[in-house]
Amino acid sequence: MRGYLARKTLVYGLTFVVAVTLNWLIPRLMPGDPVQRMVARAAVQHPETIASMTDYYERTFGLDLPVWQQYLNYWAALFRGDLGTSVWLFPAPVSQVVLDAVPYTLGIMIPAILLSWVVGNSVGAMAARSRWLDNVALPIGYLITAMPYMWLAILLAWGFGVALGWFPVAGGYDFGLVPQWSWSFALDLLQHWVLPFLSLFLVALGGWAIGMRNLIIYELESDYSNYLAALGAPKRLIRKYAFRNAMLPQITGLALQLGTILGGALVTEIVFAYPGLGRLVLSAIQNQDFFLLQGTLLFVVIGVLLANFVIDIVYVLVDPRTRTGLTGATA
Amino acid sequence: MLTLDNLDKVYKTGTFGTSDLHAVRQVSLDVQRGEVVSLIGESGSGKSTIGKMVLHLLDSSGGTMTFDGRDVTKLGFRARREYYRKVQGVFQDPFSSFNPIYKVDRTFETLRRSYFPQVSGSEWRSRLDDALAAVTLEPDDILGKFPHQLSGGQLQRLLIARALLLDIELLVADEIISMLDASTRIDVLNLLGELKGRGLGILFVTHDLSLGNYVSDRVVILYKGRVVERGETSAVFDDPLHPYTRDLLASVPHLDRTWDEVEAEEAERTQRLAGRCLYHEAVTAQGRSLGEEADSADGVPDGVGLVEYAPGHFVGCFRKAAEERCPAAT
Amino acid sequence: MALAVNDLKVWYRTRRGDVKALDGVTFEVADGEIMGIAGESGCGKTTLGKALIRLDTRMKHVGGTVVLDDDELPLADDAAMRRHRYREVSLIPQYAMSAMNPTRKIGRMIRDLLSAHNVRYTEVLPELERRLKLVGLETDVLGRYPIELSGGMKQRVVLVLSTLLNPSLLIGDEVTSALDVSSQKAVARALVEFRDHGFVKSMIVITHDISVLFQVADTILVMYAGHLAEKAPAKTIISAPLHPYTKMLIGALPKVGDRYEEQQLEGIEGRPPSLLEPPAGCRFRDRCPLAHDKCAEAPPFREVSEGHHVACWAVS
Amino acid sequence: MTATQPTAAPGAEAGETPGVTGPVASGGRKAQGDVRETLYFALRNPKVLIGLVVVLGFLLLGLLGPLFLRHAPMDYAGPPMAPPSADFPFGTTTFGQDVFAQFVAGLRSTFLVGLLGGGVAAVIGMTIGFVAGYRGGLIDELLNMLTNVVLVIPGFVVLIIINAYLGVRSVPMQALYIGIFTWPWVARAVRSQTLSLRSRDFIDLARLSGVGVGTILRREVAPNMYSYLFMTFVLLFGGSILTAASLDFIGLGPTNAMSLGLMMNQAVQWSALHLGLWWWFIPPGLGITLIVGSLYIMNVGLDEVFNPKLREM
Amino acid sequence: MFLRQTRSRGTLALATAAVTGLLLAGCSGGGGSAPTEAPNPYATAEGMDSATELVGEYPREETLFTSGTQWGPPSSWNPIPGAGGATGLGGLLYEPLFQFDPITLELKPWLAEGGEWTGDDTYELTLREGLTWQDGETLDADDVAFTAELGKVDAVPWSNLWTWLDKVEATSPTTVEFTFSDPRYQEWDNWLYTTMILPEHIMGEWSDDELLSNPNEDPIGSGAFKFSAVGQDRMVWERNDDWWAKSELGLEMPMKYIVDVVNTSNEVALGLMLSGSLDLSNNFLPGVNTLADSGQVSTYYDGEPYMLAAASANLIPNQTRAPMDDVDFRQALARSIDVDKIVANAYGGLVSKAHPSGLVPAFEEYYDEDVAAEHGYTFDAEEAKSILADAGYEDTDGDGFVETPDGETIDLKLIVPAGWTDWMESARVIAEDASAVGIKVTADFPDAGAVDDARATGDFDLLINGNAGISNTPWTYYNYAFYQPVQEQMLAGNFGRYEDEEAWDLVQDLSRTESGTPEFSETLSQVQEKFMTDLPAIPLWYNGAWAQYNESQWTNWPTEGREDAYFPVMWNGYVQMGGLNTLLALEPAS
Repeated sequence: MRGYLARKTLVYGLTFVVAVTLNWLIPRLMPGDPVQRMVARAAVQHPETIASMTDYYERTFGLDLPVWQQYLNYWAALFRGDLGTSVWLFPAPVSQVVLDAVPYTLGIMIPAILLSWVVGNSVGAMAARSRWLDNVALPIGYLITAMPYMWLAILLAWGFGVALGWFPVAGGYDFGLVPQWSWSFALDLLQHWVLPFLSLFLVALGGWAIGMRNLIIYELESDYSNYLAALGAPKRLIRKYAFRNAMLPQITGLALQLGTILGGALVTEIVFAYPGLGRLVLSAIQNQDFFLLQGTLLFVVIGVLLANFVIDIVYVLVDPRTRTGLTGATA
Repeated sequence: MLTLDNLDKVYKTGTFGTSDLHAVRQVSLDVQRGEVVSLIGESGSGKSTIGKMVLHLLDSSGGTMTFDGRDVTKLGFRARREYYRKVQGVFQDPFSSFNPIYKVDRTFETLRRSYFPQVSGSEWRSRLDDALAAVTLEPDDILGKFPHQLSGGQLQRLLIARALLLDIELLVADEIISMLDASTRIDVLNLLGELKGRGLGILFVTHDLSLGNYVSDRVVILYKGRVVERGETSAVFDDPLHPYTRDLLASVPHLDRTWDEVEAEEAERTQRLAGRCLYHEAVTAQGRSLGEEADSADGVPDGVGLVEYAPGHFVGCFRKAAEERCPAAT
Repeated sequence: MALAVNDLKVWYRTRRGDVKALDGVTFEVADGEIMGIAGESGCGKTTLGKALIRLDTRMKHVGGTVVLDDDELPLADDAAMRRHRYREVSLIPQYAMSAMNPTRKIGRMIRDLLSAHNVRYTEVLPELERRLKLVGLETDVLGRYPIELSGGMKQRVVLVLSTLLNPSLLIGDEVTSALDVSSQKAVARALVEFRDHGFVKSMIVITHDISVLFQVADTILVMYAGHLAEKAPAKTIISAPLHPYTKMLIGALPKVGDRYEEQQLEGIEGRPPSLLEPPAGCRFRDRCPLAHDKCAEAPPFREVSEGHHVACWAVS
Repeated sequence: MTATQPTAAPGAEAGETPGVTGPVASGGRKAQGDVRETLYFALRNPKVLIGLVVVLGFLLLGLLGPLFLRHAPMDYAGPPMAPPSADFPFGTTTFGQDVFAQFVAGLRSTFLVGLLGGGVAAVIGMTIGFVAGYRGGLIDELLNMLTNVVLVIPGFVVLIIINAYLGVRSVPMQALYIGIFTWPWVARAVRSQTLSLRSRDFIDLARLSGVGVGTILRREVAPNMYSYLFMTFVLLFGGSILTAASLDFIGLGPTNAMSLGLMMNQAVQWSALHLGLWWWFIPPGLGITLIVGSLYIMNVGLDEVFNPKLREM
Repeated sequence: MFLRQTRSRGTLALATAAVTGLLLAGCSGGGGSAPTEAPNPYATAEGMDSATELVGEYPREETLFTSGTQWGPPSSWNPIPGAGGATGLGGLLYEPLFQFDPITLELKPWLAEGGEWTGDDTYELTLREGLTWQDGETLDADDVAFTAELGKVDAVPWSNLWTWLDKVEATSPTTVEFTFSDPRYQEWDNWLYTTMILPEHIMGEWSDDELLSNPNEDPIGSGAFKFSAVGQDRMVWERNDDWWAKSELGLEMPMKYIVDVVNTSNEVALGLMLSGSLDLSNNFLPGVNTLADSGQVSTYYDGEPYMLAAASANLIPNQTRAPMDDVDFRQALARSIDVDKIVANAYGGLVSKAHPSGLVPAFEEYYDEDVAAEHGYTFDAEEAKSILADAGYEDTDGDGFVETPDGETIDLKLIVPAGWTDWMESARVIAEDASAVGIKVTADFPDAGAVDDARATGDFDLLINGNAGISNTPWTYYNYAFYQPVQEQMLAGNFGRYEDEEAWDLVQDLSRTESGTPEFSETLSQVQEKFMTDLPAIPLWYNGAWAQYNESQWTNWPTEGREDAYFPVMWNGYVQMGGLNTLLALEPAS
């Protein structure tokens, strides 16, 4: 187990360094200059004003130092939780901007991921049981999985939002509300949350169901299932075992899918103008806010890494094979 | 012809090879032309690893290998190609030895492309016929078929024919019959005997003592990567010295004697050897000192090899594992 | 009479047609008998073993009956068969190494399995522990995962587990094939011991290794191409085989001490016929040195002497 | 890992799970050489057939469609905001552009992105997988590490950033970027398949025939995985299309080409939802869904063809 | 995370986030454990007794919902940097000395009671009595002087004031005297209504760096609204019931709250508009013409162009590159473009074609139609072709496109920011039209930032720009068009890098001339002629002062022909140009 976790930690550490470095590097390789953006925004014309503003913003963004020092500073600042200053939302610190948006994204992502995983796996397990269900659920599952996130989101927005008017199609909560602890506010939050959540949930659902169905079929064909059957174990027990074992790759799959679902969340948020990270990313792009984009990416990477790590720990807890040192002999 | 001297194999395992797995330790043996040497051991004894090292499918970690006096321990790609002209192998699973998506002919074609690009089609065909005849296969029954259309015995013989297309001097036969049906096994074994008669040296790797006994001139008994006993086949089988060899022989299911009968027969010898280590006795008899080798904490230390107990019959220390003491040490 | 198999036919469905893997076999296994089944690969021995406990999805029961302890087994009815499994017929599978759920502790798996048969784990536990000790295992294996055990240990756990409810019939399918000679010996002896202790009433041991059968079996049944060739007490089969196939088979096995230089053994030329459309008559006749016209007719499997059955026209 | 890519990937992680199983995993030693048998089953598998027909149908429409169209996709061809009619089967946009013409043009980009993106990912993934699986040792460790690192980085976010920063907006470039970030799971899967193949004796025999590594991979290893590689490519193809659609939708699509994602982007930007121009945003999404969905379903079918166990289900 | 009242409370926000996360996850048990007494979001604002009645929402009938002004979460309430601040910062919270009405073109005293040139070089400004800051402090002449003097810090956007201002002095609590070294009347007027007067007692304590970077999260202004709350997607202003104008001018804001919704996209705004959640949208809403026609929303004009014009969109040819440096080529290019097609298709008639002078319709009275008739261009493909031919542009290689007289291939890229859909669409039309007369132009859509860079550094062939908006004087537009000197980076004007000292002298003369004088008109005519003959920029159409109203809650929106119609725009810089007056005039619907 220690070996397994050590290995994983090494991968995560490496990923983190790579991600941070990439993150730091990319904007510096790109055309475009945040300082110029800031100065241009003020639409000043006089050379002295331009010079002194340029100078000021360069200092603010730490771009006046040698490159290697910028890199080191970047790391140092990172560990202080300082992701720099946003260009677009100057002078808001990037970390604050990101933290403000994170709860919305987590709010749709976590339930969507967990619920789709749980429900998808159950549906998949059921589909593996019945030929009829299999024939119905499988094509539907594949079609849902094949839907572009935003298209499903658009359809939901159009159908339930514009046409039926059941749910709002923009924002995190009604613009007329003051956030507070009340049922009406919670209800409103929920109303705004439903459609983005649903579009994410549905697309992910299909994938899990299909994965589970295939896995269960394989598990049911496995030696231990055959043995149990030969010893007269009821189908229920065999399925239970198969399900249990099929869960393991699905847990790994969950870690692998995080990135994908996150991508979906970003797109979905854009459709529903949900004030989460997705919209932030888009705005950062549109406003050439390198620092914000960097910060958001970094935050996302850290989030995914953490989630992966949690999943790994869960995996270690449920799969005894990772806990014993007996794997890996070659001869 | 082929001589292994203190050959070692260490596998790196764990993250970035942080731990070692010593698969083969200090193995020394030789194979001469026109003889079959059987390498006998249970799974994990390192017998196949040795076979693969001889075939350069695995790199050795220590020791040397010579072929006709030339050091072949390390070979580059080109040198290896030349080496393969003289040394070839046949493996355990005949089905896995053929790429299932191609007809069996392709195995020969690969060889031809690689070694005989100049040979004309008809010339090649006649060589092929000769090789097939040598393994008693009718070309028409075989060529143009997919592997799954042939029997394991046929496939194994095909593979031997493939080796014969090159003018090989040494054949490494790695468990070549363990996956065959009893009815065809013997034919393949007989073929080995025949090849031996033509002057080929054969390193026959097997876990089956009765099969080893049947064809081989000399046997090498391996235990956990180490040679524990080696000598003329009859000497080893009739008078096994090492306790492991004796255990092994006693476990073989015979067709004419039950295990109980075998154990009864062996009881006397077991009695005679109780509490002794012939290795140490022989070493002392030769006037050499024992050193610490018998008490070393981690099993038999490296450098403790075999001793010639009787002419041509070598034996190692009786101590089998770290936790087991050498009976002579007490 | 523990087991009576009568004209059992079990075929495999394939796209090319039915493979008549088991094409009418009739035999009996007595109480307390260990019967070995030997034969080349594809002779139907594994099909027979499977047929007696659980048909897989591609197998179909074409005809014949199996009576165990006076009960006819509903082979084709998977649900009805469930009642008989484990308590009456049990199995040590070919794949014993992977027969246990890798993510369940062994004890837990046994507990689940027992409760599915309405047996309380705690009641059986002392007996379970006793039997584990009998096969040389510590009782703490129950708290371990299969991956933590060696191949031989898993084999023995499966042996104990499969026989825990003292079945009338135990089918051991290639139980020892994957093992080294030393473990092979231990497991084979454990089988005999279990029979001797009465943990199982009778046993069918399927293996391609006749020498192992000779060590453990009371009687040996030789199969060829979906048919029975010969059945006799173990010693008789080895020392005085009647069927030409058996003779050749035994003759092809080198004994320790047989040397190529001294005495060349011979194999059996040719291959068994395809079971998609097996030839009529004796199926061995293409490879048989004694074949004659009569062999175009299927020879009956008849008793030629006490307990010695053979299917060959050449045997009088 | 990629964006909206094969969510079927959990099942497709052949390294750990057998969702997509090649002949290698199914381990049948029979009948793999029998191409005709594969075709026989493939053409009788309704899933494969349906998938193939839909995908080929769209492909043909994309390839041949422009020949029969009267308007270029960007032309102001008709009355603005016209609902579907005989003249404009999919209606027109706010500017009076022919939605059908755009759809047909978009199909081309879609297939191109799938082909290129899937292709790039397949080539990288397979190369790395082959090399890692075959060479083993330190190379394997390093490549594995690389694979895991890329796997953990949320690819879609990186894609967004690369797209945003580099600002090269063409279909081929987009496909290239997508390919660069979607190969890891392929590499993993191919690696494990290669590992299992590597232990086969015929590989050793090829080495004994004096054949080099490259030749062995090309002539011995890869051919055994054709069916698997093909299915992998199918998944990558679909995944690339979805990823590209997402990028296009958030405005990081090609600037001088039409794509289905871009159509949705424009429809939304020009308020098609609120103006009720459903014919503008339904077809592109439906097109993608049908193409990718058919690919997935085809993949299941192929899985059944290549893997007899599933065929029995 | 939701709404910040005054200072940011990070930990509280996170805690809220966590709890909300649970709520969202479908666990509804949290509600009961919430404090029974809802925390009053206004507790920190003083004198808000009435606010305690607020439970949960802004009363619809007392709240105005607006959007279209900001595209990101409000992050700064510092008015000094000139951009990036929350909408309403200038005008609602901080106030200028004057207001400017672009419909009547009048400068109206606001904080100032008046001001006059007491000499050629001196301007005396009189403040109103009774001006107060929202914290109760008096707003006096020292604050005005302080604000002007801030310009002595280089990085403050109005620092160039001090290149022509010599001295500023508060001569009494209500009078300030400005002494100029180089009086620029036009520019001064502009300063008077664009610069917000800042509280010395607060900002006087800031360091130079802070002047730009202090987010000023607890802003104290003098205006009609005070900071109420801010969220990721909204800025909430609350009426300042102690506003000086209440007693001094008898003005009262009809709405208690303004919730300004942060834009995410135009279609979202349209959705909100249609559902009645928005009262005023200052977004460009494609297709709004059909909605206005069907009465779902209202606009300033009943029919085309629906919107007032805010700025001209100009095609900028880069005159450091051939053939754009050739005025004949520019003339031909200008004539090749069918702006009507753009207006009709890309905009659905929401905009109108620009006058050749480039001036917005508000400056209609300044149009010199004679000059326009003689030198102005109109769409005429044939004429474009003949100009090209006369100037020696011929298709020598037979590819359908002309080459330069030197035989060089012409292959121009017109860049427009990706995502600016209306401009992208327009750019396509321009490229097509230009190609039709033989000028090879392709539309290209790099990122907004890349376009900005290209524009600033001069690395482009053609682009579209609309930076010069409506103002108090036509001078701003020509200053934008002709600005000299051409520097390495051009950030505010003359992006085409047109070089002509004569033209620039004319523009500077214009700046130094007082409006309404005959010299002014004369100079202006000369400038216009220069503009039309040299075409440093090609005016195409007018970007609209996008404004659409939903009248279900608030009525009396400005429409064409009404006496008290103002620019209904709340964009930064437009509040003092009519936005505030529009608000004052609103009436509840019920």
